[in-house]
Amino acid sequence: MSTTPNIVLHAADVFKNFGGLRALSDIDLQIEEGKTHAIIGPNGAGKSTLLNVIIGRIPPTSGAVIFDGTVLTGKAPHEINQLGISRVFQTPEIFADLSVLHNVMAPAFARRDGAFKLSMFRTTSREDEIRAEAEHLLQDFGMWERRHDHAGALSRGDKRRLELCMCLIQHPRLLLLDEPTAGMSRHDTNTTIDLLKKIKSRGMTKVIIEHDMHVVFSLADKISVLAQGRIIAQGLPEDIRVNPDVKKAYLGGHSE
Amino acid sequence: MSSDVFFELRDVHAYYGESYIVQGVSMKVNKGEVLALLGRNGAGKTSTLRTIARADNPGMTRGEIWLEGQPVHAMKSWQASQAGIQLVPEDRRIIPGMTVEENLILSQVAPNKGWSLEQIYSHFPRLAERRQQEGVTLSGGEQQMLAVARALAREVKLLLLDEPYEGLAPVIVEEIEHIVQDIKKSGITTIIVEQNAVAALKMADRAVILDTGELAFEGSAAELLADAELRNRYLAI
Amino acid sequence: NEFCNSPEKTGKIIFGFNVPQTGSYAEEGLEQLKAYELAVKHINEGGGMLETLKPLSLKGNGVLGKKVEFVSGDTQTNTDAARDGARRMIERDGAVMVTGSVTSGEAIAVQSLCQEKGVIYMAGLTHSNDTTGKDKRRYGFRHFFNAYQSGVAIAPHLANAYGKDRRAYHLTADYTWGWTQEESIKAATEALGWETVATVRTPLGLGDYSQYLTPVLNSGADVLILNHYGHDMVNSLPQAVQFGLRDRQANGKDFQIVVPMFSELMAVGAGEAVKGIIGTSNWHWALEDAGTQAFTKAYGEAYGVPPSQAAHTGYVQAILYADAVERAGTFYPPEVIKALEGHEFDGVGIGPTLYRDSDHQCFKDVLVVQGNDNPTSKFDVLNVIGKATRDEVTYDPSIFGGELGPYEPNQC
Amino acid sequence: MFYLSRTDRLKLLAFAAVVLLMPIWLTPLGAAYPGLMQKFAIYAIFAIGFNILFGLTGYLSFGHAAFLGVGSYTAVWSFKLLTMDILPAMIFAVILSGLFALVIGFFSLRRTGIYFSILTLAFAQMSYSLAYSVLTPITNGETGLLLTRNDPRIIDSAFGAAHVGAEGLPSPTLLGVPMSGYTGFYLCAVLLILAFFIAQKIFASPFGLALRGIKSNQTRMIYTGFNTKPYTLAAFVISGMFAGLAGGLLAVTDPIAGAERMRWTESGNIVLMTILGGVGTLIGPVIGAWVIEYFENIFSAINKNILNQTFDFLPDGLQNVIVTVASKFVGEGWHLTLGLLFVFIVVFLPGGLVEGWQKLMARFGRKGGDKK
Amino acid sequence: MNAFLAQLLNGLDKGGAYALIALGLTLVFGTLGVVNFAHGALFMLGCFCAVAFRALITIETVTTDPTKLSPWGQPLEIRTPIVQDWLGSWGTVIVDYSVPLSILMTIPVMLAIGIGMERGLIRHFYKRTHAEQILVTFGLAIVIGEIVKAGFGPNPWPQPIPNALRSAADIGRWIGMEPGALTYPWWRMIYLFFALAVIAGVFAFLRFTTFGMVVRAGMADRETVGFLGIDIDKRFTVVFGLAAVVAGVAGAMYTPLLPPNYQIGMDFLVLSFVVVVVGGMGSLPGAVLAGFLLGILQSFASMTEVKSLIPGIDQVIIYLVAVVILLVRPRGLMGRRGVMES
Ligand SMILES: Nc1ncnc2c1ncn2[C@@H]1O[C@H](COP(=O)(O)OP(=O)(O)OP(=O)(O)O)[C@@H](O)[C@H]1O
Ligand SMILES: Nc1ncnc2c1ncn2[C@@H]1O[C@H](COP(=O)(O)OP(=O)(O)OP(=O)(O)O)[C@@H](O)[C@H]1O
Ligand SMILES: [Mg+2]
Ligand SMILES: [Mg+2]
Repeated sequence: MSTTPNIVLHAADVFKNFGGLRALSDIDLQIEEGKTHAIIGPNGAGKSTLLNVIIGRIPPTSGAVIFDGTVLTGKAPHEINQLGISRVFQTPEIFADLSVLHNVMAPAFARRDGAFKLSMFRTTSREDEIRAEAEHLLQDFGMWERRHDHAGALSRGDKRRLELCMCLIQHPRLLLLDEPTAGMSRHDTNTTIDLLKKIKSRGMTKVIIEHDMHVVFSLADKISVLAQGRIIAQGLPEDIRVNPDVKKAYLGGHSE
Repeated sequence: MSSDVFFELRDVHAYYGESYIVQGVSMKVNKGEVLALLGRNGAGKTSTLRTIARADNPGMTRGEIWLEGQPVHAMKSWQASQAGIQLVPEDRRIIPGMTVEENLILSQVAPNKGWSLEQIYSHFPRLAERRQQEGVTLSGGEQQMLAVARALAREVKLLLLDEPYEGLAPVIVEEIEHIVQDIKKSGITTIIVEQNAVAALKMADRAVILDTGELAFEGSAAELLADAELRNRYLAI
Repeated sequence: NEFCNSPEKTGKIIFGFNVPQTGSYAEEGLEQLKAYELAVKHINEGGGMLETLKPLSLKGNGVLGKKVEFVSGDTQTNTDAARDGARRMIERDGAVMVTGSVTSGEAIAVQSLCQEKGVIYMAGLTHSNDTTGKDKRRYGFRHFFNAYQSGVAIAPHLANAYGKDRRAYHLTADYTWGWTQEESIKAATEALGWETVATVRTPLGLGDYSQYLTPVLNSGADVLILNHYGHDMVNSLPQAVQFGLRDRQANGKDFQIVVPMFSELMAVGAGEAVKGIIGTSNWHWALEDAGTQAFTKAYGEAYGVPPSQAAHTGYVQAILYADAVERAGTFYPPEVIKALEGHEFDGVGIGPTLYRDSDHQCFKDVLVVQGNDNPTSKFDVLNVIGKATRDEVTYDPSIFGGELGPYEPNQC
Repeated sequence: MFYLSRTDRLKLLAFAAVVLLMPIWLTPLGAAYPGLMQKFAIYAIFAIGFNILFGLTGYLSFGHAAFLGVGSYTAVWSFKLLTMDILPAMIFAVILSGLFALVIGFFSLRRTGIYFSILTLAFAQMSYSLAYSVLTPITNGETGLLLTRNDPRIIDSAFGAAHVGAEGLPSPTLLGVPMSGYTGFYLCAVLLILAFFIAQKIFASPFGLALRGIKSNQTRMIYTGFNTKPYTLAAFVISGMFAGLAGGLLAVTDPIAGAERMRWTESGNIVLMTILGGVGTLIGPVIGAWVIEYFENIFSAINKNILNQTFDFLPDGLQNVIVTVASKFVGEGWHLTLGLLFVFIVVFLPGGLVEGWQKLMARFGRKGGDKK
Repeated sequence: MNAFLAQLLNGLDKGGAYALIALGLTLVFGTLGVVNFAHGALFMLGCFCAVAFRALITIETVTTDPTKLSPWGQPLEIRTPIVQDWLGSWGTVIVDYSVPLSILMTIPVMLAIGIGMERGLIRHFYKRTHAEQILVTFGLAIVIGEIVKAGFGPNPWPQPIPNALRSAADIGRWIGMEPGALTYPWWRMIYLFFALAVIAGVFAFLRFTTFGMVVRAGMADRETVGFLGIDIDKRFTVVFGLAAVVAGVAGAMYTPLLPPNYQIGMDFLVLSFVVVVVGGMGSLPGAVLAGFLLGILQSFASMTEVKSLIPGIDQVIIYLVAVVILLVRPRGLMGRRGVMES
């Protein structure tokens, strides 16, 4: 590991107002390459909003987001994804009408073919490489048996894992996870933690939002704490765990 | 059937279209008791609660549900609610386009009111502060409070909580835990579904584990907490 | 002599009756269909106009000794459906002649199809100049009168009733028929000395015409001419009356409304508003001549109501075709066409009639009618107030151009 | 490029057989004459194209008849100006309707759901109104655009192709072979099979997957790195081109083009055909098109005479009763039968004929076998 | 100037009619979320309520006079009215005012039809796809149309305006112009005020009672509303019945302006959809606003001055305005987010 960490994503002086509500103010966040960066904070602190600003879902009121030297602000969401940023949403966004397998294959086409390609004379089922990769991922997540089911019929925990597969198959440089294990059983949460650790060893950068401290402390290299739109603390997990402000605003008696 | 059984499921089967989800569940709940309904993802917990609340989906094909001698299985969801079964659904289901207060008023339109608005606001001061805000713009924790409050605004005999802690910050989990404790104290019978089994078992008198739509365990909460084998197999804790 | 659906080959004589049975013009279409059925009956068994048509070759035993059969179809008042229907009759059912229509669009579309197929088409109700003008065909024949003739016929009666110093405002349905009628009426009225204040085009099938009626009020016009047909007229005329146009004074005269072309069914649909309105008509059941009486009697006996002009024209066309075959002694279309071309006949209502060879248009007197002020029954909505003679409404065929095409039949 | 999966290959073969054998199996149904079989093939092409947009992307266009109309007008103009050969006519029909679809699609696709539907409806109705009135010099208004003998036909006259219709009107040809009657039908049939093949390819392709993704969850598509605009626009243009081809073929088999073809009722008709057969299934729209065309052409032509002949074997009284009742549902009453058919099909076969049928079979299968 | 005022007045009147016709559709389409292609048929049924009412009160006994023959040789019929005979001069008044009085019949009949339709068919389609809703309601519209055709025939049935209201009002005189400078038919003005009254009534009902709130909530999330003990099905039935009544009275009162036949509904169907969508899905005020806007613009576009500037504009104005509004405002004039956007 080099001594000067490479900053892959930089949110610089980001403000976001919803009408009168200040959802984000003066956010300055730097994400180091290859690290897992957790963002925690009370409900309504602005965590999801921050991710939305990064992926271009909502424009910031002021400030900018820079990804690997490219200014993301003003770019369309699909362009931002094409640069290598994928996101898991807080409420699962999957293709409910498609089979589980196709759910995972579709993002792989976006990665390979770019934002648009009129590939009307190729055949999906003959894209062996992509298919194999998708099946492999599903196997890792224990969903291979259900690959031909409609994704809409999955339970909520399964939907979350499916969405994670859809992001992972894109090999993003930066993966944004908004409560990836919410509603997952303890067993599946543990599997997911293992998987996310495995990816980390492959050098993918991750930003993770979680309320489950077990997950946060198992995965995070660094933690930022957001409250009322501001970063109130930032640092290594051990420091955050004992930070009195954080305890009061967020952890309560649950710091375990 | 013994007369002190307050609520009972007898061999309940339910389908989502063609797929068979609830596969013959039977259980009994006594008055004033808190029952934890546990199980892995996709085990059918939500489906069971929705069957009890008489949602159209999953469709119940066989079995009986009795609440204080009333045949709940013959009811529609609105009749079940009027009979005192209140569901706090898993994604909270705050009605979009309506304020907090409108959401509460709405739950008092149909007969058998529970708490008055004043009572609710004194228990949930946060909701009182935000009564004119649109419900769906509340943060996750506040939405959860609203969902619980909405159930309490109706007469509750049996409260069904589906993952009430999901997505909530630890401080708020504590807060909701207090509310559930209060509810328990007031003698309302509750079935709680929760992934956070430890938290659920802390409060529960008894526990039931579902596995692929069938009952895998039934017993006291303490028994379950003590049995490492079971815990490991079904709950991974 | 090979030709399409030769009865010698098919062993049957099939007439194809292609009329709207659904949609806006269903009433007219269904009446026409009833008249056709009656015509088949009379051709096969005698009666009706077979007793009055002169000269007559039909013997009341079918055509060339063989009974006539028929098939029917629904044009939905839509050119595509009309052509589909005609193709079915020709390709599947073996029709040797196709007839029927309630709008010019249908008539022209089917007529051109029949030319391609080498099957004779006897047009039903079609009033556009184009049918026997720009779009005329060797295999198409029209008994009905046209917009030009309406103009010529109505003009003197307008002058008579409303004077020669009038200012007219035209509302015209914005499609080919409307334009030809507007042009014909405008020419005829301007020849009288009338001035045309404005000609305004209205969308077809509009329903509510109020936005076109308000400007009429202060336009300085004292006559409103509605070049609308069917439902357009059924809607626009009562609305015009409601706008108080007929209670109004303009230029020191009583304001008047004219509907150059209307039919009994439209008059019924327009209700009270039609009282006193002057227009033209191809035929009317209350005429006194023997042909009319024979037909009205037969139709009334069969269906309990008097026939409309749509029914009449269809009936006559079917009889005329059958008679032409009988005279030609063959179904071979070129011979039948020649038997019809230049044929002079009488006894089908209205008076002596010529099927002109140069454009296949019939020439006969044209009726001028007026909405009945005191109808004694619900059928009694129109009064015949006069006629234009055949000579007056005869014109030079070259003014509308067009080309008839060859006699030789295509093989279908 | 020509690869198909085994099941798809079988389906294509079966489909081709069904289409090419129409003259045989339609005979007992009274529909085996060129005019109607051509319509069967043409409207099936139209419906297949429509389904590529509606079935795959979920965008419900209520103005597709406009492209049908443009295709027809273009083909007739090609006959009038250039040549009676159908190749240029069809190529121009497809290209022009594609361009027209590009423009309309570009604007309409800025909106989704019902807003999109109404935008397409509005564009098509404007086209219809203008074609009926102001654009009469191009469209010949109500009468419809017809061929005349003195059309320029510059290519034909340059080659001195006097043999084509020396007497009367020339008729469309393919390299000198006249395209009327059965030849016309086989031309349409071959193109229908081709259209079906293309639809199969699209359904099975990554492009088709992307379109289905758009229907299922547009948000996910965007954040997955797809640019949904060009995808939907491509689907819109492709389906517009299918419609243009269908319109061109209408003019090839019967050289007239009328404004009625662009009216909303026609657009509605194609929507009904597709839904009736089954949205998003390959064969559904084809079957829907056939059913509706059949009703329109055959049921409407049944009159009392024919009924009397059919039920002649019954005793007189009974015959009268049956004929009287039956006549309410055929002839002028064919609309009633069609309306009832619509209602019964959605009520008893949700998802349209094809899907509903599959579900029904599956249900019997499940009843027959045991529950798992 | 007069021409301008006259067209403005006309536009208002037209707009009122559009708004009223669209109002019934928004209730079903914008509120219940059913793509109701049978709405036009409901309007048409309303028209025929007026026709039937008049037919009932002018019912006649038929005797024959054998001394007089019709041209086809049947004895001539002599008809004597029944109801008028019983009621004497009142009978004449009732017949004269048959159209407005027919409302009394239209309301219960349409309510029954609406409720029957909802219970029998529509209810099962709330959760089905829009495509299936289109097919079933379109089928229903055809069936209703054919039934009316079987009963009343395909020709239009003109309905008279009461004698006293038959002429045009001299509005110009009221505001100090010379007589006859600005006139407008009485009946059209009555229709405008009738429309405004009905619209206001419906608004009041939905705004100032919890009923409206419950229905809005039920539209947003049927299931949850059921969990709150509310029988939303019953409320939806009421809304549908209300929509049928609104469509029906809109039709009945419209008959003097447009003689109805069995197809009249189809002509209004497309227009009502355009009005509702331009107004914005789920917004009642939006639909009313769009109705007036389209009515007024249509009136102005038909002025010769405008037409000579842009040929054919009057043919396409409604659709052109729809396109422009929908392109500028994503959800029409006042549409709610998420209603029928996918
Ligand atoms: N589109 C919006 N319009 C108005 N307010 C919004 C909008 N989106 C978010 N907010 C508000 O912004 C604040 C931050 O919301 P955000 O979703 O980012 O919270 P969060 O930190 O992700 O909370 P949770 O942990 O509950 O998901 C909240 O108060 C929310 O109500
Ligand atoms: N709408 C639906 N249609 C078809 N199948 C469904 C539907 N909803 C759920 N299922 C299936 O039913 C099974 C049980 O689902 P349910 O939501 O009851 O599980 P759960 O125990 O609540 O799981 P979780 O903890 O993930 O919420 C799952 O296999 C799921 O795939
Ligand atoms: Mg969040
Ligand atoms: Mg669940």
